[in-house]
Amino acid sequence: MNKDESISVIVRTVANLLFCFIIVYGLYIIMHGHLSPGGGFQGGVIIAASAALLFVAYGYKFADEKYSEKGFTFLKSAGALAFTGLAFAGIGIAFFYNIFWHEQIVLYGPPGTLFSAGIIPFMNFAVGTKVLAGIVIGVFTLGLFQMAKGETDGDGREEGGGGAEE
Amino acid sequence: MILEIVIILLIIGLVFNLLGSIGILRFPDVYTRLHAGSKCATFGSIFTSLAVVVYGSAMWYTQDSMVYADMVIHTVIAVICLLITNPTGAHAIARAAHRSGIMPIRAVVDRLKEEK
Amino acid sequence: MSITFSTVFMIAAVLLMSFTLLALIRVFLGPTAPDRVVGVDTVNTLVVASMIVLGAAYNRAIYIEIAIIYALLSFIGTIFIARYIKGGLR
Amino acid sequence: MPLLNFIVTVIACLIFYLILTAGSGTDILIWSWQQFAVGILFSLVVGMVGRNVLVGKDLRMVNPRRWVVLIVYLGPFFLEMAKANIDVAIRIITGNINPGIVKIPTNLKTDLGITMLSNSITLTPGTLTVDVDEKTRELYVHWLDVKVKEPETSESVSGSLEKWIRRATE
Repeated sequence: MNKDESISVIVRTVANLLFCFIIVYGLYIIMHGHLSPGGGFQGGVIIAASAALLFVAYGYKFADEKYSEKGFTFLKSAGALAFTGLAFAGIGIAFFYNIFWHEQIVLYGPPGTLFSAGIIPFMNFAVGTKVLAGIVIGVFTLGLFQMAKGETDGDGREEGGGGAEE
Repeated sequence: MILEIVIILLIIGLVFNLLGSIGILRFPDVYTRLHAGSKCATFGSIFTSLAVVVYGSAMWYTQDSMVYADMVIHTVIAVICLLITNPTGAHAIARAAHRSGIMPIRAVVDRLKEEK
Repeated sequence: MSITFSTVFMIAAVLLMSFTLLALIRVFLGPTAPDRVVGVDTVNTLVVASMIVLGAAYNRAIYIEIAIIYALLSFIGTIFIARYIKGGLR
Repeated sequence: MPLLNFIVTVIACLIFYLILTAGSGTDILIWSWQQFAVGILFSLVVGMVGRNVLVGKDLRMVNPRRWVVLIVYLGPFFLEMAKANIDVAIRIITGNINPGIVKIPTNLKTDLGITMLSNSITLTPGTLTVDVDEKTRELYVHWLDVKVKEPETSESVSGSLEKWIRRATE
Protein backbone atom coordinates (compact mmCIF):
# COMPACT_ATOMS: atom_id res chain seq x y z
CA MET A 1 0.00 0.00 0.00
CA ASN A 2 1.43 3.38 -0.90
CA LYS A 3 0.48 5.84 1.76
CA ASP A 4 1.11 8.94 -0.31
CA GLU A 5 -2.11 8.67 -2.25
CA SER A 6 -4.52 10.04 0.29
CA ILE A 7 -7.47 10.09 -2.14
CA SER A 8 -8.19 6.91 -4.04
CA VAL A 9 -8.57 6.36 -7.76
CA ILE A 10 -12.34 6.07 -7.35
CA VAL A 11 -12.78 9.60 -6.08
CA ARG A 12 -10.47 10.91 -8.79
CA THR A 13 -12.44 9.21 -11.54
CA VAL A 14 -15.73 10.51 -10.22
CA ALA A 15 -14.26 14.01 -9.93
CA ASN A 16 -13.13 13.86 -13.57
CA LEU A 17 -16.56 12.69 -14.58
CA LEU A 18 -18.45 15.43 -12.74
CA PHE A 19 -16.14 18.40 -13.43
CA CYS A 20 -17.46 19.47 -16.85
CA PHE A 21 -21.10 18.95 -15.95
CA ILE A 22 -20.85 21.05 -12.80
CA ILE A 23 -19.45 23.92 -14.89
CA VAL A 24 -22.25 23.57 -17.43
CA TYR A 25 -24.78 23.60 -14.61
CA GLY A 26 -23.24 26.74 -13.14
CA LEU A 27 -23.39 28.48 -16.51
CA TYR A 28 -27.00 27.38 -16.84
CA ILE A 29 -27.84 28.91 -13.46
CA ILE A 30 -26.12 32.19 -14.41
CA MET A 31 -27.79 32.37 -17.81
CA HIS A 32 -31.25 31.82 -16.35
CA GLY A 33 -30.68 34.39 -13.60
CA HIS A 34 -33.47 36.65 -14.84
CA LEU A 35 -36.00 33.84 -15.30
CA SER A 36 -35.57 31.70 -12.19
CA PRO A 37 -33.94 31.87 -8.76
CA GLY A 38 -30.19 31.92 -8.95
CA GLY A 39 -28.03 34.31 -10.84
CA GLY A 40 -24.46 35.49 -10.93
CA PHE A 41 -23.38 34.80 -7.38
CA GLN A 42 -24.90 31.35 -7.10
CA GLY A 43 -23.65 30.18 -10.47
CA GLY A 44 -20.18 31.51 -9.70
CA VAL A 45 -20.11 29.56 -6.47
CA ILE A 46 -21.10 26.39 -8.32
CA ILE A 47 -18.36 26.84 -10.91
CA ALA A 48 -15.85 27.51 -8.13
CA ALA A 49 -17.01 24.28 -6.48
CA SER A 50 -15.90 22.35 -9.56
CA ALA A 51 -12.38 23.77 -9.17
CA ALA A 52 -12.48 22.88 -5.49
CA LEU A 53 -13.50 19.34 -6.44
CA LEU A 54 -10.44 18.89 -8.65
CA PHE A 55 -8.28 20.44 -5.95
CA VAL A 56 -9.45 18.02 -3.30
CA ALA A 57 -9.16 15.06 -5.69
CA TYR A 58 -5.68 15.78 -7.02
CA GLY A 59 -4.18 17.86 -4.22
CA TYR A 60 -1.07 19.86 -4.80
CA LYS A 61 -0.27 18.26 -8.12
CA PHE A 62 -3.30 19.99 -9.59
CA ALA A 63 -2.57 23.20 -7.72
CA ASP A 64 0.96 23.29 -9.12
CA GLU A 65 -0.02 22.62 -12.69
CA LYS A 66 -3.28 24.46 -13.24
CA TYR A 67 -3.69 27.18 -10.63
CA SER A 68 -2.16 30.58 -11.27
CA GLU A 69 -2.96 33.29 -8.79
CA LYS A 70 -2.20 35.97 -11.36
CA GLY A 71 -4.74 34.62 -13.82
CA PHE A 72 -7.51 34.41 -11.27
CA THR A 73 -6.73 37.85 -9.86
CA PHE A 74 -7.01 39.16 -13.42
CA LEU A 75 -10.39 37.42 -13.80
CA LYS A 76 -11.60 38.85 -10.50
CA SER A 77 -10.68 42.41 -11.45
CA ALA A 78 -12.09 41.96 -14.95
CA GLY A 79 -15.42 40.83 -13.52
CA ALA A 80 -15.66 43.79 -11.19
CA LEU A 81 -14.65 46.21 -13.95
CA ALA A 82 -17.16 44.71 -16.39
CA PHE A 83 -19.94 45.03 -13.83
CA THR A 84 -19.23 48.70 -13.16
CA GLY A 85 -18.64 49.38 -16.83
CA LEU A 86 -22.03 47.91 -17.74
CA ALA A 87 -23.63 49.94 -14.98
CA PHE A 88 -22.07 53.07 -16.51
CA ALA A 89 -23.28 52.13 -20.01
CA GLY A 90 -26.58 53.92 -19.50
CA ILE A 91 -25.22 56.82 -17.47
CA GLY A 92 -26.82 59.25 -19.90
CA ILE A 93 -30.21 58.48 -18.32
CA ALA A 94 -29.42 56.80 -15.03
CA PHE A 95 -26.84 54.64 -13.30
CA PHE A 96 -27.69 50.93 -13.87
CA TYR A 97 -30.07 51.95 -16.66
CA ASN A 98 -30.95 48.92 -18.78
CA ILE A 99 -29.92 50.58 -22.03
CA PHE A 100 -29.65 47.34 -23.99
CA TRP A 101 -33.31 46.61 -23.48
CA HIS A 102 -34.85 50.08 -23.65
CA GLU A 103 -32.90 51.14 -26.75
CA GLN A 104 -33.37 47.67 -28.27
CA ILE A 105 -29.66 47.08 -28.91
CA VAL A 106 -29.39 43.40 -28.03
CA LEU A 107 -31.40 40.72 -26.14
CA TYR A 108 -34.71 42.60 -26.23
CA GLY A 109 -37.12 39.72 -26.83
CA PRO A 110 -40.58 39.43 -25.27
CA PRO A 111 -40.62 38.84 -21.48
CA GLY A 112 -40.32 35.21 -20.40
CA THR A 113 -37.98 34.10 -23.16
CA LEU A 114 -34.28 33.58 -22.68
CA PHE A 115 -33.05 36.67 -24.57
CA SER A 116 -35.33 39.17 -22.87
CA ALA A 117 -33.37 41.01 -20.21
CA GLY A 118 -30.95 43.29 -22.00
CA ILE A 119 -28.06 44.10 -19.74
CA ILE A 120 -28.92 41.73 -16.88
CA PRO A 121 -27.34 38.50 -18.23
CA PHE A 122 -24.13 40.37 -18.97
CA MET A 123 -24.05 41.74 -15.44
CA ASN A 124 -24.80 38.27 -14.09
CA PHE A 125 -21.84 36.89 -15.99
CA ALA A 126 -19.64 39.69 -14.67
CA VAL A 127 -20.68 38.95 -11.09
CA GLY A 128 -20.25 35.24 -11.73
CA THR A 129 -16.70 35.72 -13.00
CA LYS A 130 -15.77 37.79 -10.01
CA VAL A 131 -17.29 35.41 -7.49
CA LEU A 132 -15.77 32.38 -9.19
CA ALA A 133 -12.30 33.88 -9.21
CA GLY A 134 -12.58 35.14 -5.65
CA ILE A 135 -13.72 31.82 -4.21
CA VAL A 136 -11.12 29.86 -6.17
CA ILE A 137 -8.42 32.17 -4.85
CA GLY A 138 -9.77 31.74 -1.32
CA VAL A 139 -9.92 27.94 -1.45
CA PHE A 140 -6.50 27.55 -3.03
CA THR A 141 -4.88 30.05 -0.69
CA LEU A 142 -6.21 28.17 2.35
CA GLY A 143 -5.06 24.85 0.93
CA LEU A 144 -1.63 26.03 -0.09
CA PHE A 145 -1.19 27.71 3.28
CA GLN A 146 -1.84 24.38 4.91
CA MET A 147 0.72 22.79 2.61
CA ALA A 148 3.34 25.33 3.65
CA LYS A 149 2.49 24.70 7.30
CA GLY A 150 2.64 20.93 6.72
CA GLU A 151 6.11 21.20 5.22
CA THR A 152 7.55 22.94 8.25
CA ASP A 153 6.12 20.60 10.89
CA GLY A 154 5.15 17.78 8.56
CA ASP A 155 7.31 15.10 10.19
CA GLY A 156 5.77 15.43 13.60
CA ARG A 157 2.30 15.29 12.12
CA GLU A 158 3.13 12.16 10.12
CA GLU A 159 4.45 10.43 13.22
CA GLY A 160 1.34 11.40 15.13
CA GLY A 161 -0.81 9.82 12.45
CA GLY A 162 1.32 6.66 12.52
CA GLY A 163 0.97 6.44 16.27
CA ALA A 164 -2.79 6.54 16.03
CA GLU A 165 -2.74 3.69 13.56
CA GLU A 166 -0.88 1.31 15.83
CA MET B 1 -54.87 4.89 -9.78
CA ILE B 2 -51.88 7.20 -10.05
CA LEU B 3 -52.48 8.32 -6.48
CA GLU B 4 -52.29 4.75 -5.20
CA ILE B 5 -49.06 4.08 -7.07
CA VAL B 6 -47.54 7.29 -5.72
CA ILE B 7 -48.57 6.44 -2.16
CA ILE B 8 -47.12 2.93 -2.40
CA LEU B 9 -43.81 4.19 -3.79
CA LEU B 10 -43.62 6.90 -1.13
CA ILE B 11 -44.30 4.37 1.64
CA ILE B 12 -41.55 2.03 0.38
CA GLY B 13 -39.14 4.94 0.18
CA LEU B 14 -40.05 6.27 3.61
CA VAL B 15 -39.66 2.82 5.20
CA PHE B 16 -36.15 2.47 3.79
CA ASN B 17 -35.24 6.00 4.82
CA LEU B 18 -36.52 5.32 8.32
CA LEU B 19 -34.49 2.10 8.47
CA GLY B 20 -31.41 4.00 7.36
CA SER B 21 -31.90 6.58 10.11
CA ILE B 22 -32.46 3.87 12.71
CA GLY B 23 -29.51 1.90 11.39
CA ILE B 24 -27.00 4.64 11.96
CA LEU B 25 -28.24 4.85 15.54
CA ARG B 26 -28.22 1.09 16.19
CA PHE B 27 -25.05 -0.18 14.56
CA PRO B 28 -21.85 -0.33 16.60
CA ASP B 29 -19.10 1.20 14.44
CA VAL B 30 -18.41 3.51 11.50
CA TYR B 31 -18.41 0.89 8.76
CA THR B 32 -21.68 -0.75 9.69
CA ARG B 33 -23.26 2.67 10.11
CA LEU B 34 -22.13 3.54 6.61
CA HIS B 35 -23.95 0.44 5.39
CA ALA B 36 -27.19 1.80 6.80
CA GLY B 37 -26.56 5.44 6.01
CA SER B 38 -25.36 5.21 2.45
CA LYS B 39 -27.34 2.24 1.18
CA CYS B 40 -30.73 2.43 2.79
CA ALA B 41 -31.00 6.20 2.51
CA THR B 42 -30.01 6.16 -1.17
CA PHE B 43 -32.43 3.36 -1.93
CA GLY B 44 -35.25 5.12 -0.10
CA SER B 45 -34.52 8.38 -1.84
CA ILE B 46 -34.67 6.62 -5.20
CA PHE B 47 -38.15 5.40 -4.37
CA THR B 48 -39.46 8.76 -3.14
CA SER B 49 -38.03 10.35 -6.30
CA LEU B 50 -39.66 7.63 -8.38
CA ALA B 51 -42.98 8.65 -6.86
CA VAL B 52 -42.32 12.22 -8.00
CA VAL B 53 -41.41 10.96 -11.47
CA VAL B 54 -44.65 8.97 -11.72
CA TYR B 55 -46.69 11.95 -10.54
CA GLY B 56 -44.93 14.34 -12.92
CA SER B 57 -45.31 12.01 -15.89
CA ALA B 58 -49.01 11.54 -15.25
CA MET B 59 -49.58 15.28 -14.90
CA TRP B 60 -47.48 15.93 -17.99
CA TYR B 61 -49.64 13.50 -19.92
CA THR B 62 -52.99 14.86 -18.74
CA GLN B 63 -52.30 18.60 -18.53
CA ASP B 64 -49.52 18.97 -21.12
CA SER B 65 -47.76 21.59 -19.01
CA MET B 66 -44.02 22.02 -19.40
CA VAL B 67 -43.58 22.59 -15.66
CA TYR B 68 -44.08 18.87 -15.13
CA ALA B 69 -41.65 17.94 -17.90
CA ASP B 70 -39.04 20.07 -16.14
CA MET B 71 -39.88 18.37 -12.87
CA VAL B 72 -39.48 14.85 -14.26
CA ILE B 73 -36.20 15.58 -16.06
CA HIS B 74 -34.61 17.37 -13.13
CA THR B 75 -35.69 14.65 -10.74
CA VAL B 76 -34.00 12.03 -12.91
CA ILE B 77 -30.83 14.13 -13.01
CA ALA B 78 -30.91 14.52 -9.22
CA VAL B 79 -31.27 10.76 -8.75
CA ILE B 80 -28.34 10.11 -11.09
CA CYS B 81 -26.27 12.60 -9.09
CA LEU B 82 -27.18 10.78 -5.88
CA LEU B 83 -26.32 7.41 -7.43
CA ILE B 84 -22.89 8.63 -8.48
CA THR B 85 -21.93 10.72 -5.48
CA ASN B 86 -23.31 8.80 -2.50
CA PRO B 87 -21.27 5.57 -2.80
CA THR B 88 -18.17 7.59 -3.61
CA GLY B 89 -18.63 9.68 -0.50
CA ALA B 90 -19.20 6.55 1.58
CA HIS B 91 -16.02 5.03 0.18
CA ALA B 92 -14.05 8.19 0.97
CA ILE B 93 -15.30 8.24 4.56
CA ALA B 94 -14.58 4.54 5.07
CA ARG B 95 -11.09 4.87 3.65
CA ALA B 96 -10.38 7.93 5.76
CA ALA B 97 -11.65 6.19 8.88
CA HIS B 98 -9.50 3.13 8.26
CA ARG B 99 -6.42 5.23 7.57
CA SER B 100 -6.95 7.24 10.71
CA GLY B 101 -6.87 4.06 12.75
CA ILE B 102 -10.49 3.19 13.49
CA MET B 103 -10.79 -0.59 13.25
CA PRO B 104 -14.05 -2.45 12.65
CA ILE B 105 -15.62 -3.77 15.84
CA ARG B 106 -16.33 -7.51 16.14
CA ALA B 107 -14.58 -8.16 12.83
CA VAL B 108 -13.97 -11.80 12.02
CA VAL B 109 -11.32 -10.94 9.43
CA ASP B 110 -9.48 -7.74 8.47
CA ARG B 111 -7.28 -8.22 5.43
CA LEU B 112 -6.53 -4.54 5.05
CA LYS B 113 -5.02 -4.26 8.52
CA GLU B 114 -2.97 -7.42 8.08
CA GLU B 115 -1.33 -6.17 4.92
CA LYS B 116 -0.32 -2.75 6.19
CA MET C 1 -61.91 13.19 -3.21
CA SER C 2 -60.31 14.48 -0.08
CA ILE C 3 -56.74 13.19 -0.44
CA THR C 4 -54.77 15.16 -3.02
CA PHE C 5 -51.29 14.75 -4.35
CA SER C 6 -49.95 17.80 -2.59
CA THR C 7 -51.10 16.63 0.86
CA VAL C 8 -49.56 13.20 0.26
CA PHE C 9 -46.25 14.71 -0.79
CA MET C 10 -46.37 17.17 2.09
CA ILE C 11 -46.85 14.39 4.64
CA ALA C 12 -43.95 12.49 3.07
CA ALA C 13 -41.74 15.58 3.26
CA VAL C 14 -42.57 16.14 6.92
CA LEU C 15 -41.76 12.50 7.69
CA LEU C 16 -38.46 12.76 5.82
CA MET C 17 -37.57 15.82 7.88
CA SER C 18 -38.33 13.96 11.10
CA PHE C 19 -35.96 11.19 9.94
CA THR C 20 -33.38 13.91 9.46
CA LEU C 21 -33.72 14.68 13.16
CA LEU C 22 -33.04 11.00 13.94
CA ALA C 23 -29.87 11.15 11.88
CA LEU C 24 -28.88 14.36 13.66
CA ILE C 25 -28.81 12.43 16.96
CA ARG C 26 -25.88 10.46 15.56
CA VAL C 27 -24.15 13.71 14.65
CA PHE C 28 -24.42 14.83 18.28
CA LEU C 29 -23.58 11.46 19.86
CA GLY C 30 -20.94 10.11 17.49
CA PRO C 31 -17.82 9.30 19.49
CA THR C 32 -15.39 9.91 16.61
CA ALA C 33 -15.25 12.34 13.72
CA PRO C 34 -16.05 9.75 11.00
CA ASP C 35 -19.22 8.82 12.90
CA ARG C 36 -20.37 12.40 12.74
CA VAL C 37 -19.57 12.58 9.03
CA VAL C 38 -21.70 9.50 8.44
CA GLY C 39 -24.56 11.28 10.19
CA VAL C 40 -24.07 14.41 8.11
CA ASP C 41 -23.95 12.35 4.93
CA THR C 42 -27.25 10.69 5.77
CA VAL C 43 -28.78 14.06 6.59
CA ASN C 44 -27.66 15.34 3.18
CA THR C 45 -29.29 12.45 1.36
CA LEU C 46 -32.52 12.90 3.28
CA VAL C 47 -32.54 16.64 2.62
CA VAL C 48 -32.13 16.02 -1.11
CA ALA C 49 -35.01 13.54 -1.04
CA SER C 50 -37.26 15.91 0.90
CA MET C 51 -36.42 18.79 -1.46
CA ILE C 52 -37.53 16.68 -4.42
CA VAL C 53 -40.73 15.68 -2.64
CA LEU C 54 -41.41 19.31 -1.64
CA GLY C 55 -40.90 20.37 -5.24
CA ALA C 56 -43.67 17.98 -6.22
CA ALA C 57 -45.87 19.19 -3.36
CA TYR C 58 -45.66 22.82 -4.43
CA ASN C 59 -45.41 22.06 -8.19
CA ARG C 60 -42.14 23.98 -8.44
CA ALA C 61 -39.37 22.55 -10.58
CA ILE C 62 -36.97 25.07 -9.03
CA TYR C 63 -36.77 23.14 -5.77
CA ILE C 64 -35.49 20.14 -7.67
CA GLU C 65 -32.74 22.17 -9.35
CA ILE C 66 -31.62 23.19 -5.90
CA ALA C 67 -31.67 19.53 -4.88
CA ILE C 68 -29.22 18.70 -7.69
CA ILE C 69 -26.87 21.43 -6.51
CA TYR C 70 -27.21 20.31 -2.90
CA ALA C 71 -26.28 16.74 -3.85
CA LEU C 72 -23.18 17.87 -5.73
CA LEU C 73 -21.99 20.38 -3.13
CA SER C 74 -22.56 18.00 -0.21
CA PHE C 75 -20.46 15.42 -2.06
CA ILE C 76 -17.61 17.91 -2.36
CA GLY C 77 -17.96 18.74 1.32
CA THR C 78 -17.85 15.07 2.29
CA ILE C 79 -14.68 14.53 0.27
CA PHE C 80 -13.06 17.55 1.90
CA ILE C 81 -13.88 16.26 5.39
CA ALA C 82 -12.65 12.78 4.47
CA ARG C 83 -9.38 14.28 3.34
CA TYR C 84 -9.12 16.30 6.53
CA ILE C 85 -9.69 13.23 8.71
CA LYS C 86 -6.75 11.51 7.06
CA GLY C 87 -4.48 14.35 8.13
CA GLY C 88 -4.62 17.40 5.92
CA LEU C 89 -4.42 17.84 2.21
CA ARG C 90 -1.15 15.95 1.90
CA MET D 1 -5.51 13.49 -29.55
CA PRO D 2 -6.52 16.85 -28.10
CA LEU D 3 -8.93 17.80 -30.90
CA LEU D 4 -10.94 14.61 -30.53
CA ASN D 5 -11.05 15.06 -26.76
CA PHE D 6 -12.31 18.60 -27.29
CA ILE D 7 -15.06 17.50 -29.65
CA VAL D 8 -16.23 14.71 -27.35
CA THR D 9 -16.34 17.06 -24.36
CA VAL D 10 -18.27 19.68 -26.33
CA ILE D 11 -20.85 17.13 -27.46
CA ALA D 12 -21.27 15.71 -23.95
CA CYS D 13 -21.74 19.18 -22.46
CA LEU D 14 -24.20 20.17 -25.19
CA ILE D 15 -26.27 17.06 -24.55
CA PHE D 16 -26.30 17.80 -20.83
CA TYR D 17 -27.36 21.40 -21.42
CA LEU D 18 -30.12 20.34 -23.78
CA ILE D 19 -31.41 17.81 -21.26
CA LEU D 20 -31.49 20.55 -18.63
CA THR D 21 -33.46 22.94 -20.84
CA ALA D 22 -35.82 20.46 -22.51
CA GLY D 23 -39.26 21.87 -23.18
CA SER D 24 -38.20 25.48 -23.61
CA GLY D 25 -39.82 26.04 -26.99
CA THR D 26 -40.82 24.54 -30.31
CA ASP D 27 -38.25 25.94 -32.77
CA ILE D 28 -36.03 22.86 -32.94
CA LEU D 29 -37.97 19.83 -31.65
CA ILE D 30 -38.65 20.82 -28.03
CA TRP D 31 -35.95 23.48 -27.70
CA SER D 32 -36.00 27.14 -28.64
CA TRP D 33 -33.23 28.42 -30.90
CA GLN D 34 -31.93 30.67 -28.12
CA GLN D 35 -31.26 27.69 -25.88
CA PHE D 36 -29.46 25.96 -28.74
CA ALA D 37 -27.24 28.98 -29.40
CA VAL D 38 -26.41 29.48 -25.72
CA GLY D 39 -25.82 25.76 -25.27
CA ILE D 40 -23.34 25.59 -28.13
CA LEU D 41 -21.51 28.66 -26.81
CA PHE D 42 -21.28 27.23 -23.29
CA SER D 43 -20.19 23.84 -24.56
CA LEU D 44 -17.35 25.39 -26.52
CA VAL D 45 -16.20 27.31 -23.42
CA VAL D 46 -16.37 24.26 -21.18
CA GLY D 47 -14.72 22.15 -23.86
CA MET D 48 -11.77 24.51 -23.83
CA VAL D 49 -11.52 24.44 -20.03
CA GLY D 50 -12.03 20.74 -19.43
CA ARG D 51 -10.93 18.99 -22.59
CA ASN D 52 -8.38 16.82 -20.77
CA VAL D 53 -10.50 16.20 -17.68
CA LEU D 54 -13.64 14.44 -18.86
CA VAL D 55 -11.95 12.29 -21.50
CA GLY D 56 -8.72 10.67 -20.48
CA LYS D 57 -6.27 8.90 -22.73
CA ASP D 58 -8.62 6.35 -24.23
CA LEU D 59 -11.80 7.11 -26.10
CA ARG D 60 -13.39 3.70 -25.81
CA MET D 61 -16.41 4.99 -23.87
CA VAL D 62 -17.53 7.01 -26.91
CA ASN D 63 -18.66 3.83 -28.63
CA PRO D 64 -22.49 3.73 -28.40
CA ARG D 65 -22.52 -0.06 -28.08
CA ARG D 66 -20.98 0.30 -24.62
CA TRP D 67 -23.74 2.70 -23.63
CA VAL D 68 -26.35 0.14 -24.58
CA VAL D 69 -24.56 -2.42 -22.42
CA LEU D 70 -24.44 0.12 -19.58
CA ILE D 71 -28.18 0.72 -19.77
CA VAL D 72 -28.86 -3.02 -19.84
CA TYR D 73 -26.51 -3.35 -16.86
CA LEU D 74 -28.92 -1.26 -14.78
CA GLY D 75 -31.33 -4.22 -14.77
CA PRO D 76 -29.23 -6.81 -12.87
CA PHE D 77 -27.80 -3.96 -10.80
CA PHE D 78 -31.18 -2.86 -9.46
CA LEU D 79 -32.11 -6.48 -8.80
CA GLU D 80 -28.94 -6.94 -6.72
CA MET D 81 -29.57 -3.62 -5.00
CA ALA D 82 -33.14 -4.48 -4.01
CA LYS D 83 -32.03 -7.85 -2.58
CA ALA D 84 -29.24 -6.10 -0.74
CA ASN D 85 -31.44 -3.52 0.82
CA ILE D 86 -33.94 -6.01 2.13
CA ASP D 87 -31.04 -7.99 3.62
CA VAL D 88 -29.59 -4.90 5.29
CA ALA D 89 -33.06 -3.90 6.51
CA ILE D 90 -33.45 -7.26 8.26
CA ARG D 91 -30.05 -6.87 9.84
CA ILE D 92 -30.91 -3.40 11.09
CA ILE D 93 -34.00 -4.77 12.84
CA THR D 94 -32.49 -7.96 14.25
CA GLY D 95 -29.00 -6.58 14.82
CA ASN D 96 -27.12 -9.80 14.05
CA ILE D 97 -23.98 -8.94 12.11
CA ASN D 98 -20.80 -10.79 11.28
CA PRO D 99 -18.55 -8.11 9.78
CA GLY D 100 -15.08 -8.23 8.34
CA ILE D 101 -12.87 -6.78 5.64
CA VAL D 102 -12.03 -9.17 2.82
CA LYS D 103 -9.80 -8.73 -0.20
CA ILE D 104 -11.23 -9.50 -3.62
CA PRO D 105 -9.18 -9.63 -6.80
CA THR D 106 -10.60 -8.13 -9.98
CA ASN D 107 -9.64 -8.36 -13.63
CA LEU D 108 -10.71 -4.86 -14.62
CA LYS D 109 -8.07 -2.80 -16.38
CA THR D 110 -9.59 0.66 -16.69
CA ASP D 111 -10.09 3.24 -13.97
CA LEU D 112 -13.71 3.72 -14.95
CA GLY D 113 -14.36 0.00 -14.65
CA ILE D 114 -12.92 -0.24 -11.18
CA THR D 115 -14.86 2.87 -10.15
CA MET D 116 -18.11 1.40 -11.40
CA LEU D 117 -17.48 -1.93 -9.72
CA SER D 118 -16.60 -0.22 -6.46
CA ASN D 119 -19.69 1.99 -6.52
CA SER D 120 -21.89 -0.96 -7.43
CA ILE D 121 -20.43 -2.97 -4.56
CA THR D 122 -21.01 -0.08 -2.18
CA LEU D 123 -24.64 0.15 -3.26
CA THR D 124 -25.36 -3.59 -3.07
CA PRO D 125 -25.99 -6.09 -0.26
CA GLY D 126 -24.12 -5.39 2.91
CA THR D 127 -20.83 -4.64 1.18
CA LEU D 128 -18.78 -1.45 1.26
CA THR D 129 -15.55 -0.74 -0.57
CA VAL D 130 -13.04 0.49 1.99
CA ASP D 131 -9.87 0.65 -0.06
CA VAL D 132 -8.50 -0.07 -3.49
CA ASP D 133 -5.02 -1.17 -4.49
CA GLU D 134 -4.26 0.67 -7.71
CA LYS D 135 -1.41 -1.56 -8.86
CA THR D 136 -2.83 -5.02 -8.34
CA ARG D 137 -6.47 -3.92 -8.87
CA GLU D 138 -7.66 -5.51 -5.66
CA LEU D 139 -10.60 -4.19 -3.69
CA TYR D 140 -10.82 -4.29 0.08
CA VAL D 141 -14.47 -4.78 0.91
CA HIS D 142 -16.15 -4.44 4.28
CA TRP D 143 -18.72 -7.21 4.37
CA LEU D 144 -21.60 -7.17 6.80
CA ASP D 145 -21.95 -10.95 6.76
CA VAL D 146 -18.69 -12.69 5.92
CA LYS D 147 -19.37 -16.00 4.21
CA VAL D 148 -16.01 -16.62 2.55
CA LYS D 149 -12.85 -15.32 4.17
CA GLU D 150 -10.62 -15.70 1.11
CA PRO D 151 -12.71 -15.07 -2.00
CA GLU D 152 -11.02 -16.17 -5.23
CA THR D 153 -13.12 -13.96 -7.50
CA SER D 154 -15.60 -11.15 -7.04
CA GLU D 155 -18.39 -13.66 -7.72
CA SER D 156 -19.17 -14.30 -4.06
CA VAL D 157 -19.40 -10.60 -3.21
CA SER D 158 -20.96 -8.91 -6.20
CA GLY D 159 -22.49 -11.72 -8.26
CA SER D 160 -22.29 -11.27 -12.00
CA LEU D 161 -21.73 -7.51 -11.91
CA GLU D 162 -18.03 -7.70 -12.81
CA LYS D 163 -18.81 -9.55 -16.03
CA TRP D 164 -21.25 -6.85 -17.07
CA ILE D 165 -18.84 -4.06 -16.26
CA ARG D 166 -16.04 -5.76 -18.18
CA ARG D 167 -18.32 -6.04 -21.17
CA ALA D 168 -19.21 -2.35 -20.91
CA THR D 169 -15.80 -0.82 -20.29
CA GLU D 170 -13.21 -3.05 -21.96
